[in-house]
Amino acid sequence: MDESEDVPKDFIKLKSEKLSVDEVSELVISPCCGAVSLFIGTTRNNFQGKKVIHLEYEAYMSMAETEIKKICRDVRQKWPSVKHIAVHHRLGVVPVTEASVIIAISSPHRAESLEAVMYCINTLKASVPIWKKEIYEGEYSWKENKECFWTNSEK
Amino acid sequence: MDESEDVPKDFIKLKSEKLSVDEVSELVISPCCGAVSLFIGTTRNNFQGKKVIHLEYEAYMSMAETEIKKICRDVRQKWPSVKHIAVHHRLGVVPVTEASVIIAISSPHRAESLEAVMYCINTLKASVPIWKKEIYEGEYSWKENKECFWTNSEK
Amino acid sequence: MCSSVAFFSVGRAPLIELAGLRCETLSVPRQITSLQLWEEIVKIHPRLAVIRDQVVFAVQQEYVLLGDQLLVLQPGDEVAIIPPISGG
Amino acid sequence: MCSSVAFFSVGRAPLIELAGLRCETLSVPRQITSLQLWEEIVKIHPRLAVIRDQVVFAVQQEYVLLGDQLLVLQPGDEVAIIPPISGG
Repeated sequence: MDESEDVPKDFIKLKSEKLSVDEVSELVISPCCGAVSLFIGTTRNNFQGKKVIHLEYEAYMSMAETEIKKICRDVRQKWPSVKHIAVHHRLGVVPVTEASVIIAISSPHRAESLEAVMYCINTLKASVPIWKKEIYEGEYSWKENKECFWTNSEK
Repeated sequence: MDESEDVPKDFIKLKSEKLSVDEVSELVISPCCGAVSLFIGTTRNNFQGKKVIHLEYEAYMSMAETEIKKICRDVRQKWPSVKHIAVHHRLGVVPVTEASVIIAISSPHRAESLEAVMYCINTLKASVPIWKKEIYEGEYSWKENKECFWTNSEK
Repeated sequence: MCSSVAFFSVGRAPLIELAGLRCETLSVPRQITSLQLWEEIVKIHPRLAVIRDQVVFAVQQEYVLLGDQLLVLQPGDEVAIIPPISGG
Repeated sequence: MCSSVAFFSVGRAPLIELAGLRCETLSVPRQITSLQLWEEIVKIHPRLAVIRDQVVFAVQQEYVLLGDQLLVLQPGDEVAIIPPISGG
């Protein structure tokens, strides 16, 4: 691939199929970049001592995509050398140990992609309209990110 | 898997075969962790305007493994909640866009794994006896990490 | 002047379960603060009152906090009631 | 007292190419500073002198900077000359 052809791209996807780390990392790899950083959010098997059966995610789809695009725009302003950004979020049922979100970012050098991934997941949790229901044995609970920007409970 | 069985593990490998992001991330995923962070170092196609054909890595094998184990130990001291750590480094020829190193770390919450991955790659570059030769058209150059702790040139 | 806006809660999230609310239309003044709009909605769905501090609006998919901000609504505008998020 | 140590440069890296050096044994005092050890090696391989500021030792796979640090060597100890690293 000619370097000049490798224009920065954002890959945003909300889907109910299983997420693939290989797929997401391949999306952002670029011949002019030496670094790819990733964050994978996975379903934990417990919450405050309660056994978690699985998670269920739902989204305000169109707005969630818009908000993720805004995050990508912010990332490019803060770290102009960032090349590609991929954000895949799973919806519906997510079993324990499977990924609910994968974020991958490439950059020529590593500091930018590492910092950008951290910013990206923090901001996603604060501003993207997606909801998670934790299913326990015989009960469930709608979760609330402590980062949610209008409640920002930092509980 | 029972959470109590999932004792913290270090997965360290130096090998000449292609590295797999899926494989390395699977190694560290844990049912009691909600976060996996990864760093992938990939071969860039250029260095200061010169076209890079490929890289060649070699290691002082036994000592490199020892030094990576030390890094794992440091990580666990600094971030005690870290669960699994995987560090795979490729040796021999690494073509452009392929991974030379993949680091993956899991933790219950994301801040620890993100910070630990950053520490891990920074320290690896400073202290693990591995060498990289960049092959250009008709010439080559042995590289030198600016992080190398005894030269620490920060050029 | 009046403007008819569609308001709805997204997700089956807490709101739906609290008020059985999915999607409705409501006629409101074309210029109205976000807090006044909230109060109009609460008149119809009093059970929502308790989550006043938990929610924000998304007007045409842009976040708007409940407060003195003046909204200028067009007929057909989409107003979503957004409970605390938990993506990621 | 003398101790015979194996010293070598790891990798085909700069060192090998500079001095054609791979692995040799050398008899040195059992107690010797790391800088003195370096000087013993340079006596045999004068071309190494120019990279004095670039290298460190690994004695039994532990880094040792060239300087006043006293080494207590056992016969057969492994001393590697380590050029600047570039892993990752």
